[in-house]
Amino acid sequence: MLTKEQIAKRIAKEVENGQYINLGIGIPTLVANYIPAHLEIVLQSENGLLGIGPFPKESAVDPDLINAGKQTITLLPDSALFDSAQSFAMIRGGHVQLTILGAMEVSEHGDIANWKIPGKMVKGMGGAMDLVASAKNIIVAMQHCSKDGQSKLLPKCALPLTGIRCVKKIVTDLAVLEIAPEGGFILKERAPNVSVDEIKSKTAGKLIILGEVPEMQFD
Amino acid sequence: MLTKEQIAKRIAKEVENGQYINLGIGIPTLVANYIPAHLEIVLQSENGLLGIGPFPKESAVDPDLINAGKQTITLLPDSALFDSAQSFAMIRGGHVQLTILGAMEVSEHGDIANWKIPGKMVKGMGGAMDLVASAKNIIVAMQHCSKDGQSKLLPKCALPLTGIRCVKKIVTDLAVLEIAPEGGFILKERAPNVSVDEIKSKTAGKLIILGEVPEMQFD
Amino acid sequence: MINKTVLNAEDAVADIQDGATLMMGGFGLSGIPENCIAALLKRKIQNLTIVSNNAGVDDFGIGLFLKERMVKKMISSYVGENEEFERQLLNGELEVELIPQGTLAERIRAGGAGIPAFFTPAGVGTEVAEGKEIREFDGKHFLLERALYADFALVKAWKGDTAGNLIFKGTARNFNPLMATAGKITIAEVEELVPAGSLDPNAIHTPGIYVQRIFKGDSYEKRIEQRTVSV
Amino acid sequence: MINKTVLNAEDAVADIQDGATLMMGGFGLSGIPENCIAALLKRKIQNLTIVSNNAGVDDFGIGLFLKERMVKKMISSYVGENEEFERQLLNGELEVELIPQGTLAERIRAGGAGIPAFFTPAGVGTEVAEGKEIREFDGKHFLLERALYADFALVKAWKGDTAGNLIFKGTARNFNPLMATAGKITIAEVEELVPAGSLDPNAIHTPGIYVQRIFKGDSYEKRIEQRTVSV
Repeated sequence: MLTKEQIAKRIAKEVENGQYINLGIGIPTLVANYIPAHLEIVLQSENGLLGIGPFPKESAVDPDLINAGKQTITLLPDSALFDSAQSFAMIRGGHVQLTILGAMEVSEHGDIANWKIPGKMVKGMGGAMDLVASAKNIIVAMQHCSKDGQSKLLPKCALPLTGIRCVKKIVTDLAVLEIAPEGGFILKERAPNVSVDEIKSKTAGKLIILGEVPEMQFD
Repeated sequence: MLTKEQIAKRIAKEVENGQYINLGIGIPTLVANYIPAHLEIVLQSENGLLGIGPFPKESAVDPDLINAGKQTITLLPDSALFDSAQSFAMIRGGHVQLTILGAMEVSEHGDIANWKIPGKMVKGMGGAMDLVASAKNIIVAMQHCSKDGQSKLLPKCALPLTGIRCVKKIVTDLAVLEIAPEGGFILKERAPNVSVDEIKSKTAGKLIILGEVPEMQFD
Repeated sequence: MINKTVLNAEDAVADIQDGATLMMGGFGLSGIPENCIAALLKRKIQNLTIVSNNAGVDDFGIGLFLKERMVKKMISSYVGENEEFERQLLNGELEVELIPQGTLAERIRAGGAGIPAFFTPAGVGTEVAEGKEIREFDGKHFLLERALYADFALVKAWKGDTAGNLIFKGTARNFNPLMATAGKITIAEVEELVPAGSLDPNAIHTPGIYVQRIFKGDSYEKRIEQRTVSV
Repeated sequence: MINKTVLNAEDAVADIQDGATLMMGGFGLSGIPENCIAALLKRKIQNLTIVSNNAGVDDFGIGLFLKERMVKKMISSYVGENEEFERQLLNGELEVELIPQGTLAERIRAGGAGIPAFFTPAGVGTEVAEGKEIREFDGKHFLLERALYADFALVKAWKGDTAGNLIFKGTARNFNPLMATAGKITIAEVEELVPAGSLDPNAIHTPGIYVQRIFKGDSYEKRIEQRTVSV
């Protein structure tokens, strides 16, 4: 089973040179640490920034520079600032090419639920519904099962949806899976020392296995 | 009968302190010369400028500073520059409070035709359709009759329309008229030495005369 | 030149009445109109409908309005940082309308731009789509969303001039420029108020046409929610 | 950092093919992509659909494309400054679609912003409304208008950096920033090309995300249509 850092590291391999990328809170944020140095990419923050720099030194903290997680950040030489309408114009218009975000559930048709649990306080969807409805490539980073052992890869999401037919790929602590156009999770890679049978037993939705399933590589 | 300058001068009296105003090409442009100095107003140019300054000195001509008539202009201290989407956002959103423009025909319901003559080369409507569909107050500056003597104040426009039920007031070389809510041209003022009968004879649409019609005042 | 200057926050918000709809700029606590908030708190007006991306924290920003029971309804995209908010919501003392952040931004922009409605992909197939028209364009489905307007928009800028032209700083820009366009009355508070002619006309984010009142705000706290530093 | 720089106009437009739809920035002759126009003229490609507010004059700007019969269709708001244009139009050699200027601007902005359609008041009751859905909102009528897209957007900026961030100057901004968002490929020519980090990130008009190629243009003529001076 992968650690959160390993999930992030595996997702970083999906990043392509020249991409504009939006990273959600949690594991997706960690992905930034593993993007190979030779790739030139730009991170978008939906509160109005292209080119998210590292966290500031204590002496350089600026309350007027935060990311969408409300953390203090810095600018980079190629940064540009803009308002929220422009920010979501670039998201909705498909200019942000890759969105990586967490999920509570993903269905075998690529539906995603990640914003609301009935009975619990609802905090809001923030920008998630816009992001999943828009980006060409959407990768989910999550644990394969919930804390009580239930599969999060389902025939159909039980929780209120964030978006439909939008997820392209899922990287969990057990596997890399792609959504098949006709529905189903195509098992592309398994985590080191995780068997196909284990993944099968922990995937509630339709699992598609095409030949030998290689072990994940991280470099 | 008024000269073009006098029409402009009369229209200038309609301007209120603090207004944002768009002036069309022709007589409307002349209005700027007669706005009383004590009024603080801002002229909008739909190609992307608030605060149109005077024409430049020869030495200060800048090809990157033109008005919507493509004339070289200058900036003022309170000027702001923006793009065409922002420009029409402020027009469409009703932030430009007064639009003054020319017309070929106006109907007694406030319809206006000023962009196209069937059989003649069509140049396009430019921003006129957006302007007349949006501003709260729209004043037309025009000759009362066409060159061949036909009334331009009609029961119904014959030419292709620019907008419907939008004109609030008309200042011609003969009269000041307002559009009545139920239709009709209310004769508010007559030009010096022009009789009500003459205006009657030259107004094809319904003319509404409410009591004594005063002569125009220019100051 | 038109001069939009008012003396202070108290004067700027003096005519905001019970039941008003207010747009308030900011993302989290960044770029919020701190002085207008303080002035409204003193007046303790009630039944406000507030359009703001977030709802502040318990002891800062819009959270202070909640504590004083000034808010009837919040229209936001994310409200998760506030215990008093949660309490009032669970007790049915507060209405909340949650809107996807990009849809919220675009609805406000549409309100200012005279666009009464537009289609957007966000929320198709989710509960956000309930009761809304769904239409297909080029093989993809979209929701019809309406423009948002407010009686007053309260925005915070970095610099402003007496004509109402505004420049924002960093990510404190966020919803402020959009909201400035969608208020019947827009009140701008700025850190630096300069004479018209002092700002580069090419670098203005919000043209003065959208601003009815402007004043220099005092003693900005600019509280940070997640101070995150590197060593 | 991503570097969007290409050598020159010829390289930038090398893959534009016959039949392409091009958006071209500018208002009249102000802010037009002079170098891209020159490079395309050399290639004499044909059957172009051009989205541009105007159509240039007989011997400058898009007028030069018309002279070489490169244009199949113009989508514009005003085309009145060009005799060759008139001749081709009357002879049926050219298609023209005239669109209210604000609708043109908003349709382009919508194309870039992922908004497939929106309602606008411009053109209600006129021939522009023919065949379009009309809907009432709050007692007023509006037309449904669709987004516009292009294979290539050719824009002209004042300054740009290697990451594609752009700053425009004066009223030469006009349609350029909108079009930059709506091209599948956006090509920016600039008077000054500077290294990333040289522009104030707070003053950028077009973020680099919208620009795929950028180059420094040469010898801008910037022809003036109506030189009007005061004495």
